Amino acid sequence: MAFLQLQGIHKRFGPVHTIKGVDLTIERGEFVVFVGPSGCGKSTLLRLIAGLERIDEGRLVLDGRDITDVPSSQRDLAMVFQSYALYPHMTVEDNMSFALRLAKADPAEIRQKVGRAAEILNLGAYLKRLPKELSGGQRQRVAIGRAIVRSPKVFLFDEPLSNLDAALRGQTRVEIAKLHRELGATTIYVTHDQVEAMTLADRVVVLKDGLIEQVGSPLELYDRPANRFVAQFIGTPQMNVVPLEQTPTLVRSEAPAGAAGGSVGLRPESIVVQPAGSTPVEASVELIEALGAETLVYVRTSAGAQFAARQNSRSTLRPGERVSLTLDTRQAHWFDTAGRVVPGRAAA
Amino acid sequence: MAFLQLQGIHKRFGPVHTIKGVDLTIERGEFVVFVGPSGCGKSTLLRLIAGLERIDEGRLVLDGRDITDVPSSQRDLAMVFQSYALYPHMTVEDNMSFALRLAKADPAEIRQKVGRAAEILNLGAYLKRLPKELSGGQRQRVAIGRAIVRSPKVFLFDEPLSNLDAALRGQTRVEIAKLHRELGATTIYVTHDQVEAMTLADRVVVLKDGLIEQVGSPLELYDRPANRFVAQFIGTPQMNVVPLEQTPTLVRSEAPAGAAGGSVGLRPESIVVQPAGSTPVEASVELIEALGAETLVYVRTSAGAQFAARQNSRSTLRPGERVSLTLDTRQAHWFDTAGRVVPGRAAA
Amino acid sequence: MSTRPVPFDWLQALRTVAAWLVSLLYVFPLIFLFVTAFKTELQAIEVPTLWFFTPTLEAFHEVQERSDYLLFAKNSIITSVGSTLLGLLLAAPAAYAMAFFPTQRTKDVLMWMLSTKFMPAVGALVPVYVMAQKTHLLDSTLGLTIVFALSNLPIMVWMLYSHFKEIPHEILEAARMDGAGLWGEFRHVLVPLGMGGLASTGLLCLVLSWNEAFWSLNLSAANAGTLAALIASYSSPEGLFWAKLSAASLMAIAPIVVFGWFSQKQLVQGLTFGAVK
Amino acid sequence: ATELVIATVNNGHMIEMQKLAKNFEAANPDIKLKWVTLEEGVLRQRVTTDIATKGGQFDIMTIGMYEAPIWGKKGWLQELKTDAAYDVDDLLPAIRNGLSIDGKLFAAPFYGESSMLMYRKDLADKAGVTVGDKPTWDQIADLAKKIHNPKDGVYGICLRGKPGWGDNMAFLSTLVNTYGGQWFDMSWKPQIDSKPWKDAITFYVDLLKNYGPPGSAGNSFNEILSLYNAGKCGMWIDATIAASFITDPKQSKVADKVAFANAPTKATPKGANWLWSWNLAIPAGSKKAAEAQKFIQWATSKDYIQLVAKTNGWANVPTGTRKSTYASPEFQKAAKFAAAEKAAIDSANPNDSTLPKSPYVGVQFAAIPEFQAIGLAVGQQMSAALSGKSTVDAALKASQATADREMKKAGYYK
Amino acid sequence: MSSTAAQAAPRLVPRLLQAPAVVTLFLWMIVPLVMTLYFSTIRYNLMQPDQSGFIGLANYEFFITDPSFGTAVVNTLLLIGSVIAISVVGGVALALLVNEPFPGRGIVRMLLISPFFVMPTVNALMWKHMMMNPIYGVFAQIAQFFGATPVDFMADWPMTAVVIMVSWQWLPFACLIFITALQSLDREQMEAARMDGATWFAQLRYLVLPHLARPVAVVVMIEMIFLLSVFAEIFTTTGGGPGDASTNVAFLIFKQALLNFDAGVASAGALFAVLLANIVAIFLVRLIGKSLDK
Ligand SMILES: Nc1ncnc2c1ncn2[C@@H]1O[C@H](COP(=O)(O)OP(=O)(O)OP(=O)(O)O)[C@@H](O)[C@H]1O
Ligand SMILES: Nc1ncnc2c1ncn2[C@@H]1O[C@H](COP(=O)(O)OP(=O)(O)OP(=O)(O)O)[C@@H](O)[C@H]1O
Ligand SMILES: [Mg+2]
Ligand SMILES: [Mg+2]
Repeated sequence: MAFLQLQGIHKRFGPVHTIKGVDLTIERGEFVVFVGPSGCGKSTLLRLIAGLERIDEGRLVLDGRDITDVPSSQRDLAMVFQSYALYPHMTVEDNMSFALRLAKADPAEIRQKVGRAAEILNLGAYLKRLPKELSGGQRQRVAIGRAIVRSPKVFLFDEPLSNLDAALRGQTRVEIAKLHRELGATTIYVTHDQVEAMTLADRVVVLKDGLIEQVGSPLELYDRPANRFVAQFIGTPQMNVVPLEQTPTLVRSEAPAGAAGGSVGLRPESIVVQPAGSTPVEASVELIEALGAETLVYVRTSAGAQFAARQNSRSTLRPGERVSLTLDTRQAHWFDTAGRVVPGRAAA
Repeated sequence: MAFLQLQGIHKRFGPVHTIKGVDLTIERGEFVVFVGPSGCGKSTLLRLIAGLERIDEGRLVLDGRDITDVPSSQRDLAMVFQSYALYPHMTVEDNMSFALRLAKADPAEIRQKVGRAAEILNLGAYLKRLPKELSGGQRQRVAIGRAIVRSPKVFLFDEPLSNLDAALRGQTRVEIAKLHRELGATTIYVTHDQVEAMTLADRVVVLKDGLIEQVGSPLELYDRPANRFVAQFIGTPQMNVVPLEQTPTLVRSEAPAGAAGGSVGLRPESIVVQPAGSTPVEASVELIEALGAETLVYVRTSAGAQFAARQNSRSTLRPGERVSLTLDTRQAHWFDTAGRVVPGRAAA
Repeated sequence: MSTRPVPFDWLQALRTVAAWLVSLLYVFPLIFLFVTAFKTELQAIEVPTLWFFTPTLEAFHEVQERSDYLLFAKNSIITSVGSTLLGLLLAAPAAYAMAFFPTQRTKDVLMWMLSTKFMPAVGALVPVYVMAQKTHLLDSTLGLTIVFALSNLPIMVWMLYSHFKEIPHEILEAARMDGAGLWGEFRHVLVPLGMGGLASTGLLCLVLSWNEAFWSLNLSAANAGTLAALIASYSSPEGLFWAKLSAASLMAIAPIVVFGWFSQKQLVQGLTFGAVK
Repeated sequence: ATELVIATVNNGHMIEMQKLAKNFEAANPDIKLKWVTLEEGVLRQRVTTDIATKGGQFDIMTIGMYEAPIWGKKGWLQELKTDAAYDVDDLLPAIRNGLSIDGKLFAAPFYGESSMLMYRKDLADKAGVTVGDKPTWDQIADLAKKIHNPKDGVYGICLRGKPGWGDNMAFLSTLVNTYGGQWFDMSWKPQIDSKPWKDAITFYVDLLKNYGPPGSAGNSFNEILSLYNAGKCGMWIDATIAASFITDPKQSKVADKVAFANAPTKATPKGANWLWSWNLAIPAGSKKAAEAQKFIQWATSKDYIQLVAKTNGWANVPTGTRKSTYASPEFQKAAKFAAAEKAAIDSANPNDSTLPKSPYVGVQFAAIPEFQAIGLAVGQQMSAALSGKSTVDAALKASQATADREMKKAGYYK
Repeated sequence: MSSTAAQAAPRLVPRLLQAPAVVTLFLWMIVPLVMTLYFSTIRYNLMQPDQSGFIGLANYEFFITDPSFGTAVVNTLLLIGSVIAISVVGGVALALLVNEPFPGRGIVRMLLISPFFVMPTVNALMWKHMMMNPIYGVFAQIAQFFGATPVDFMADWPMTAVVIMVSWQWLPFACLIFITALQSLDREQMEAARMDGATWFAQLRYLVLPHLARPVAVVVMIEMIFLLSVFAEIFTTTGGGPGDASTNVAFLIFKQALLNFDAGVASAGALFAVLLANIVAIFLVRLIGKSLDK
């Protein structure tokens, strides 16, 4: 049975229609990640679920109970706010133990839970500090800590790791995954980080402009995006989407009928940069980004199409150099004029 | 001549010694990125440069002029705050134009500059909103916009893109690079994002606990880290650093003398996972992270060493499966007991 | 640790001097009052003003002998503390609701509340007197407490409203998410964060009640009079009364000033830094 | 025990009574006294509201000579029935008349006063002027001119200027009276625009402008008392009670330099000095009338005066109420001003205080309810004239108009 | 992102929270109001309770045709206007002065707000006699010291004197509110402004003052109410004079209510004051209302 159901949810801020009818069913214990461009309504949706904003239209059902109008404090959710919202007058320790103290938990248990959370989050040394004496990342960690000391029915995380360094982020991500496994609490997680989305999610929900674009497992979205938007949104660097007319005839010839006048999407790893003249697709290098383990090569074909190619080695190329491209159309995505995916010939 | 010089800078917050003597020289027009774990003092350093905190010890020289005690408003810097610090009672437009209005710039010019920034940052639709009516990412963009409408001597960015989605982040990153190229303003940029650090920086400064660990170009740091900390900090997923005694004899035999009792570092791409039995290094799979284009395989050898391997294809492995590893020691980093880098035999 | 010496801050020095100068000048009349209280009546009218003299407690003795200062002080404390508490009890929830759950009508309600104070007290004397008499609240501290609380209520709601508005919503929301009910939210977040506002509102109400002379005089007789009523027996009797008036005034305002000293800390709390980004 | 709530005015004699009331309580253990001491103006507002709304908060009220006849007539006060020991005939007739209606006494006088001239003998001597017992205003003006010496901080004459029917108008009424004027004629028409008023006020304004202290428009009894005690006034015409203060070396720098004379006169001696008394009365509704009566008898008795004399000396007894007080040789010896005061009080007659016949009772006021408002309004105009904000003519005209308005509203005439 | 409008919590709760305050205030308002309305239409002099009866609008007419009425209205507005202006401007200035830490800040702050603790009567007497008396007042002594003629405030500048006294009392109130409000001004915003090159003055103009908009609104409205009914100070110092130079509407009502004991006219006057207050309030709301719901 569905644990959390969002039914036709709408939200307006005055004239601004922010959530335009969201239907979603989340199973008990599921880890759902919300992604979407900045301003698409992720936080708002979270806040609606949390009961911090009034739902203008639609219903919210938790565990079979209509909670559309139940006050936040009775919903048994824990939330990490995008803006932290720490209690400025409480120390780190008090911030984290607040919910437990409210719930009249046993002091020993509180101490133990807070201690554990502080350890996970590397906050041990800061327990007696006030929020204003912390760095940005430390504050964010306190916000996380405040949520994870509790054992709620549902966890809501709003970009919880955005201000952490890579190492700590990886570490905390693992801890969140572990926590999820241990507690089995249903979790809704907003992030802009692809790695987080791909590694944590049971299902990813892609939002755009207050509407759900696609829901599916991470690899489903990666491999079978429903439309151009999702295709480009999932995966970094983003998929190269090029109007068909700018692509080499070779590619064009493989396009399914439905994609006529549309475009083709090729992930950067489907594009191989080769010495000039080795293939008929000529291009010039525009920019090289050496990321250490891999290198991104941005090229522009003579037809004006721009491609980013991913390469697993260092490159000696220089901007302006002439190169040839191999485009691996086996993994191409085809889009019609409206941006909808059109199945490739092979599939058809 | 050095443009901005930090000489022996110290900062204490009461008993907390946050910046413990930083010396750094930044050239005119350089793009310097600060990285380091959360709480290491990046923001503090930025705030010291900005003149928002008093320098307890040391000197700050800008363009040959000692500005240690010059008030912020006279330093001609623009800063993006980690916490945004938007003016809550001003609309987005007013927030962005504030500095220009103060400088009594021509209204037409103001309009043009704000318009341009809003366009870059996708804020066009929100110009008349108040900060509280914006999403987290939108607020962050306003904070960026506020800085980039100006043409200051020095730009200070404190994790400016942390709340943006991948697409927008890429786009904004490119715009910042472009801006830097156009204006040639010296820029100091704090980030936790490796891609940003690698692609934007002329030089990266790695901080830890209020001290500089290493300064160098991005690839320098990636390829020739000065110590174990930097080695592990730069690159995601982080470098596998394993105590020598846990490594296969094969690896141990290649270790330089100085690394005795120390450890070896291998980047995930130096480790190849192969079918069980194909090499003498036996291991079992612990976790698989499929990121779309690449897959991370976490394995544990029988000696107890943990490795993350990066693979550019999907993997059919399952956790628990037995595999063999090939360790590419040509690209190994060797560390002595104190974590300092020891040159490999080849180099020696 | 060779921390750079903090350079001499001229601005700071200037500010210090200016602030002290201005404040001393500003309270000069009070200083004058204070000094006068320790003079004899004859010294009090000396021109030019005597600044050096042997202080005497004569005036204070006189005041204490003449009237039961303690009774008046007790009444003052009961009525002002009582009305402040009662007022806060009524005003704080209302202000909280208005600040954090505003509706289209909130502003109108606020205005209306204020408008209940538009009627000058003198104009309403007879109705209120009759009301008090009918409810047997004439000359009782309870009656005065209620009247003070009600006449200060609109102001308290306004002030609290304005202070609560300064508290970021998110912090309250976080508490709500942490399972804090209405009371928890109020007790653990609003009160500590709004302390400055609550304290200054409470202080204001306290002062207004303490100084309220009109109702205190008109609704009390022998039992419920407050210090403001006591003062009415020292202003302009026949004969010289400067020292006595000064002494009585000093005694009347001393408790509240001392209380003000103690509430200093609460008044100046600014706590919201670093809470949200 | 029965609790008596007593509203009193905050002047020295009353406060003394409060202290001495211990004796009364000791003698009457079943009566407990509670005091409400208020400044004159507030007391008047307080007791009036209470008695008019039948609030019943006070068992004994201190009321002035102004209220006594008004309230008595309305039946708001209980008649005082005194015993033989009280010797009601010992009360000064002028005072007793003012407090009685149809021969029934409605309030017992606690102390009384009139007005008189208090001048600095030393200054007059220096100027070579002897002030007679009954000076005229012309002599006063002359003397004021002679002793006026602002450089040394001495002003020729200090007179009330602060607006209020009990403030500047108390004095000005007597001045107008002696100039031959009145408040209302027999048909209750205000007479403020008449010639005597104009002459009197012109004289007053000129006098104070030339020989008065700055700030006269804000001065009333207390302000002038301070000035006088500090040695800044050459002359002062005001309440006889002032005499005891300015001759008290503890309060006054000029205690030994003052002399007294009757209030100055001009066209007629009638109403040249006022008559006032503070009295104790029992509101009609009081349920503790018997006990209240008992206390009032005690507080206004000869014995009480003896008690004060015994405790504080004869110089401090409440005066202006009883013939026996003035007859006492000890008092005459102790109070330099005794004779002057008795003469002043005896000469005042509230029922006949103006040269033309008047319909009202009162020397420096008219005992009608409307008088307070009229008095204040006129007082304000007079202070405007004094301060130069308006001319005497304009002020009088405005006053007349206001008074006319009030009288019309109250229905005295159409 | 914070929602200002709706919240998910049932709307009933906020209403319940407001109810006690609203209901008690309503009762406290409506009973006297109805009685006052009634009194204002009958002949009702406390001193003459025997003469009574419905007289229509005669009380209003009498009040409004008072020769001092025009002056009183003007003086009322003048008093409200100048005291509010003085206390807001002065209050902001003083609050700013003591906002940054300096030695003895606590004491200075306390000194500055203590005049507010002084009872109005004491305040009035103190100013009239100790400060402004043209002979022995402090001002006079200072003037004489410099060889100038002392100003006779009560006679020559009665309204100014009243304004000074009332301002002296109310400025600290404004100051107190502003001091408290300044505490919640976000430090990082100020820093951002400094980075934007804002001078001290610009920070004041663009950040501090907008931040103080709501407290200013509160101060203005609250002071308006108290100033509208100032009469004790006037009664004790100038008695409304000289002439009617310092008479305001409240004093006029006071005269009717407590000197003339005419409850009828006083009621009419009180209702007129309500009307006047509403007019002023509407005007003020126009002026400052926007800052309330920020
Ligand atoms: N006002 C303060 N009082 C005490 N300690 C402080 C204060 N401000 C910062 N610190 C401490 O100084 C250290 C450095 O803080 P800073 O904000 O510079 O870190 P950061 O490198 O920017 O971290 P992050 O990546 O999390 O933003 C932190 O450990 C922090 O707790
Ligand atoms: N109070 C408000 N008034 C008006 N518009 C609002 C309000 N709050 C949010 N919005 C708008 O609603 C949209 C969705 O906001 P939301 O915060 O949910 O975005 P988000 O998906 O969380 O974005 P981000 O990734 O930037 O945090 C945004 O365009 C925002 O501008
Ligand atoms: Mg968001
Ligand atoms: Mg930081």
